[in-house]
Amino acid sequence: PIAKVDTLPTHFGFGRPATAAEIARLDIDVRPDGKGLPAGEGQVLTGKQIFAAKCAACHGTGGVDGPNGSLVTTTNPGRKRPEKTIGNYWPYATTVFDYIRRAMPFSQPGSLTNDEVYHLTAYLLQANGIIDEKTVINAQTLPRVVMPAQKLFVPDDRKGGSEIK
Amino acid sequence: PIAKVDTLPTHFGFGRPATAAEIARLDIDVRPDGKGLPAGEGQVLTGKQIFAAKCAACHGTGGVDGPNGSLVTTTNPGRKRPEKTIGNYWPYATTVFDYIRRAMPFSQPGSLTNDEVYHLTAYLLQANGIIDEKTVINAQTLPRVVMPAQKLFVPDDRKGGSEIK
Amino acid sequence: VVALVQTASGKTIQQGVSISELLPDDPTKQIGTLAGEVGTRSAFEKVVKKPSDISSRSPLQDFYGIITPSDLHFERHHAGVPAIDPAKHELLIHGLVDKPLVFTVEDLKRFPSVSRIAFLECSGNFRSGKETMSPQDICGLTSQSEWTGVKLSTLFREAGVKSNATWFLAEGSDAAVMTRSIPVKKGWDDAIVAYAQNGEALRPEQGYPVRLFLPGWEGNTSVKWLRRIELSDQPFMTREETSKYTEPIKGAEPVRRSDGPGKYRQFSFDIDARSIITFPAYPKTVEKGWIEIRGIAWSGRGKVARVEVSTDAGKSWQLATLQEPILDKAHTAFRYVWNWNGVETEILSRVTDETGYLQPTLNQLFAARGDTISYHFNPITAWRIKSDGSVLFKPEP
Amino acid sequence: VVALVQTASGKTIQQGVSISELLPDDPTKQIGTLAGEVGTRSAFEKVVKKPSDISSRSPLQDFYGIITPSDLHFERHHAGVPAIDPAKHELLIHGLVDKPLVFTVEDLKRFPSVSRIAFLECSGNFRSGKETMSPQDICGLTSQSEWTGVKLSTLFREAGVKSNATWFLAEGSDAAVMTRSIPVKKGWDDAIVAYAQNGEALRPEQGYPVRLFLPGWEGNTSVKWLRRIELSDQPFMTREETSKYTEPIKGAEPVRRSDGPGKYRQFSFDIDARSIITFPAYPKTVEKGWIEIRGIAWSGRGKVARVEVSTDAGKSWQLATLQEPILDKAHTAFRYVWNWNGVETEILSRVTDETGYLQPTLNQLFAARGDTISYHFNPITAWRIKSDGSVLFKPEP
Ligand code: HEC
Ligand code: HEC
Ligand SMILES: [Ca+2]
Ligand SMILES: [Ca+2]
Ligand SMILES: [Ca+2]
Ligand SMILES: [Ca+2]
Ligand SMILES: [Ca+2]
Ligand SMILES: [Ca+2]
Ligand SMILES: [Co+2]
Ligand SMILES: [Co+2]
Repeated sequence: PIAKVDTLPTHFGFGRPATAAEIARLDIDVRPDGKGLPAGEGQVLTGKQIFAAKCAACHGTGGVDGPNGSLVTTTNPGRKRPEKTIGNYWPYATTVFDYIRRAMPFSQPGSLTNDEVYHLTAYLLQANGIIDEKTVINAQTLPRVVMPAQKLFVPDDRKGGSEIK
Repeated sequence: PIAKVDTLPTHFGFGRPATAAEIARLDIDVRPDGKGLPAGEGQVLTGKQIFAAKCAACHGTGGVDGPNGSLVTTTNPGRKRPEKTIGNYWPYATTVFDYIRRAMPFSQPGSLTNDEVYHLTAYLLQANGIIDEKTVINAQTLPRVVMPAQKLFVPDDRKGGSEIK
Repeated sequence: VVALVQTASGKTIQQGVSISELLPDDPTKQIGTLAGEVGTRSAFEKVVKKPSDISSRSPLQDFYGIITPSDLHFERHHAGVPAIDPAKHELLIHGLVDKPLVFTVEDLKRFPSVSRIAFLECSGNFRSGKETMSPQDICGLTSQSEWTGVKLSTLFREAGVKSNATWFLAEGSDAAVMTRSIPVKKGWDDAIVAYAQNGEALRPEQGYPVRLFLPGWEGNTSVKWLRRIELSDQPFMTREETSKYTEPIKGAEPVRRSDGPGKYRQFSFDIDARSIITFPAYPKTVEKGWIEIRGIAWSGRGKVARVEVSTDAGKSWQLATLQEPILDKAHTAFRYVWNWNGVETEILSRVTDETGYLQPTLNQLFAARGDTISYHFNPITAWRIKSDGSVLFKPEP
Repeated sequence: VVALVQTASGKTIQQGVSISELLPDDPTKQIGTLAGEVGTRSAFEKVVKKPSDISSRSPLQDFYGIITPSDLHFERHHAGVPAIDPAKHELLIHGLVDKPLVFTVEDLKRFPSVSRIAFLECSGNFRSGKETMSPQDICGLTSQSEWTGVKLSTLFREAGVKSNATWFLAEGSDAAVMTRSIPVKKGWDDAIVAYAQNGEALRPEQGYPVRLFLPGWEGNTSVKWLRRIELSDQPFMTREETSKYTEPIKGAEPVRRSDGPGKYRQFSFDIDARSIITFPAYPKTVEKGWIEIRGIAWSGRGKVARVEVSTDAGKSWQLATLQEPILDKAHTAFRYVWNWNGVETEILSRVTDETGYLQPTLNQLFAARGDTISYHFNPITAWRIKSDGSVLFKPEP
């Protein structure tokens, strides 16, 4: 007899259940609604000091014109187009925390404490004119920061076919 | 306008005409009808001496039982099947000349003169009991040698489909 | 000597010596190298990628057919290529699932597998600016492999993805801990958690031991060195999908225009159809007479339907021949045999994909998106054939 | 250190040191290797061919999909791999032609090109004898590449092959000056003079810079390092097509039987259809539960029509799933998902090709050809799954 006998099961039973602890160890992302933000908080002035020590070499004093790109918006009449920075191109403030924590400083990724990341986030938001010097950044306040660039972003609506978009 | 315009020409004009001299330099093959056999001739006894000097180390004294296989047919009751040799498995005598000239001795391929190849061919045919000691092998005589194995070979008649052949 | 020049170390040792000098004058008179465990590349072949620190471009002008040799597949990474012990690497799937699970690489290989030949292209794959650019320089951030892995949908079923999951995060195990948000639909459709490429394990540069592979989508979404998948009811808005891999649409520049039409497009996953002539192309030269114009064409939205070639600077177009197999979301080889009369001209190619999308001109792209060359730029590219047979890229004016 | 262990020299230097020890504990905390000119293979991957002096066998059990990595393509040569300077290599076509011509490699590349993915198999590709044999040991003399070159028919037209030409001689530039006689019809049909493999120049082991490629035919006829083609009105009866690459048909042994039915088949060009399960297979082991049985199937006479798998020692057969693309004269991947209950059994696969040919059993082959395992031996092969999960080849009794 020739017939297709076995069919795919829904569950093969491979892999093992993940424990809460191992999920917590890897689950470092932060969503726009703040999900994923840890305890702790940050101050603009402390952030400014950390930035000068750990970031300015690559991103410039005050976050402007470093060898690895500006993080702070400036108006520079010499450039054809303004450089894209946190102040003018980042739609969500939570992304600042998420990205710095996972990837910066470039040469020592993953080395910052949560508080250091909060401080740096506070500082960069203030330097970009989005919050003032006194705003404390934490799991409650960060998701509420409205970014100037948010309204600039639209989802893709290309669909193939003859239209060039 | 969209259309398939160019079609393939018969001649592209790439490559250059081959001269008779360069064809002659490469055209070393020998066909069963003797086409390709060069001038020169071979004697069994001279071939036997050359064989002992240049071939026996790999193919055995008298062409039997060398580390790289026998060339001469023997009846060895110890073996399940007789070893395949020139005497029992080669359908054309011209192949002996062609192959030795192009590929042997293994470690010095292409080093033999045409006369040496004729001598070796004569010797190997005699050792296999196909010609006698006095037969001279040259472009006229070699194609006329009828090999014992010739009648054993049949062309492929497999054609796919359900038959196992 | 013969054995030596065919090995990698031989190549190094012989540097500066003409390899040709070391070879026998007649290869039929000397026994060659014996069979080995791993084959070699001829020391006469100098085909390489063009690297910066963060990417390297495939030498499209040196390729044949549609498979990219794995060691010449383009590279793009944000913090280098990590060195990963496959015995220690795991993939976590969690978030909106019934049962969070951890898979070893061996676990992943036990599931039903799938293979497909498909391109991978960086959405930043277009550069222009000067005449002396090769296909590699212009758009060498695309390559093609046969990818093998487990369908992500199989893992989704295994973990029990919940019905309210609409996006998932894919996270890499490199020093950038690369992350992208992907609609769950793509996971159910045709996403692959790939562990092999062109018959063997992924190469380190391509995500060894495990990567995500999203057929037809911008390369960055096919997260390499994949360690984690989190199901969510919203996108995560990672840096890569906000500050990077977003592009202006009409009138967007300069940024921070507070009102007006300036916008940036986000989550531009599909790769628009593109073609490029890879021969003749700079730096090669041609002679008067018959020339086979060759190139590749592809679309992130399906199969290539048609490629047209112009040999008169776009005044008229002819259908090129497509080489079978013409696969879904795959580089497809095209060719067009042309008799060049030796007069200076321009040659171009344009692809139409299954959806009817016709590869645009640069000016059409500028008109639709503003005058910045940014992500997802796929213009028709032209090559000037000069009367001396030299071939130059024709960048936009 | 990270960069080091990913390079070939690094592998050598580190021999004896556990690579794992040299790696960072967490790859996300350390910048990886920057982009390079030529990619690497992970130092954790130890996939190699099994060589003798004259051949090396592809590790079929370690492959994924249908493309064979070029440096793991099986090798077979009769006097080693010659080292050839492509600038000095030429192809002569002469004999029964209007105009004998000499082509450089560059000339060949100017002609219209063709690419196809197809297998290449040595007709001597079957070995048996003990239980502890892997797919590589049993039939590792088959591999698959995307081959690119010029159709031989194009060169035939260029030289003007005469109507009385019925055979041609293909001659290699190795120290065996390998020669085979090929019917002219194959040259007009689908023969390729190939210069590329899997996107790049041929590898030296595969005929660099130019080889003949005859889709579906026994590997030896696809003469490597091709230097000469001579058109003729008869075959040349070279040693390879008389003393070698001929096989007994029913009752032939012992040789030199002066009368009776004993015969030897000559010019057995077509590769009969074959399949082999590559997983599970010795030396891998399996666990009770769901197992994806994987393998490859192919035919020299066209496409694979169907593969069936048996998990009960041949008592019943189930249709396997074939992975697209299913190409003409090409390895085709198949798979069959099976729930193993842990009881010892035998698994087998058998292919049917487009012509309706069904892969035979070993006993059917013995019945048709006498009891010698010789060229073109393509029996169904069985794997014993023992209750401890070990997998053993089941050689013929
Ligand atoms: C050794 C150099 C270096 C140091 C030190 C460094 N960075 Fe960076 N930074 C980079 C590079 C390179 C990138 C771009 C990475 C990429 O594109 O993948 C980057 C990108 C960024 C970005 C994203 C910019 C954008 O517009 O997308 C932010 C935010 C950032 N860094 C913040 C920081 C902070 C905060 C620190 C200090 C804690 C820091 N960096 C230290 C090199 C550095
Ligand atoms: C260094 C070893 C060596 C020497 C010396 C050598 N041979 Fe060989 N010979 C071989 C090998 C190895 C083969 C098999 C080659 C192959 O199968 O491709 C062979 C094959 C042959 C064959 C084909 C046998 C068959 O049944 O197909 C002939 C005929 C032959 N040699 C003749 C000669 C002659 C004549 C000489 C001396 C002029 C010679 N050989 C010297 C190693 C040698
Ligand atoms: Ca999370
Ligand atoms: Ca920036
Ligand atoms: Ca001839
Ligand atoms: Ca013999
Ligand atoms: Ca020399
Ligand atoms: Ca360690
Ligand atoms: Co479920
Ligand atoms: Co003609």
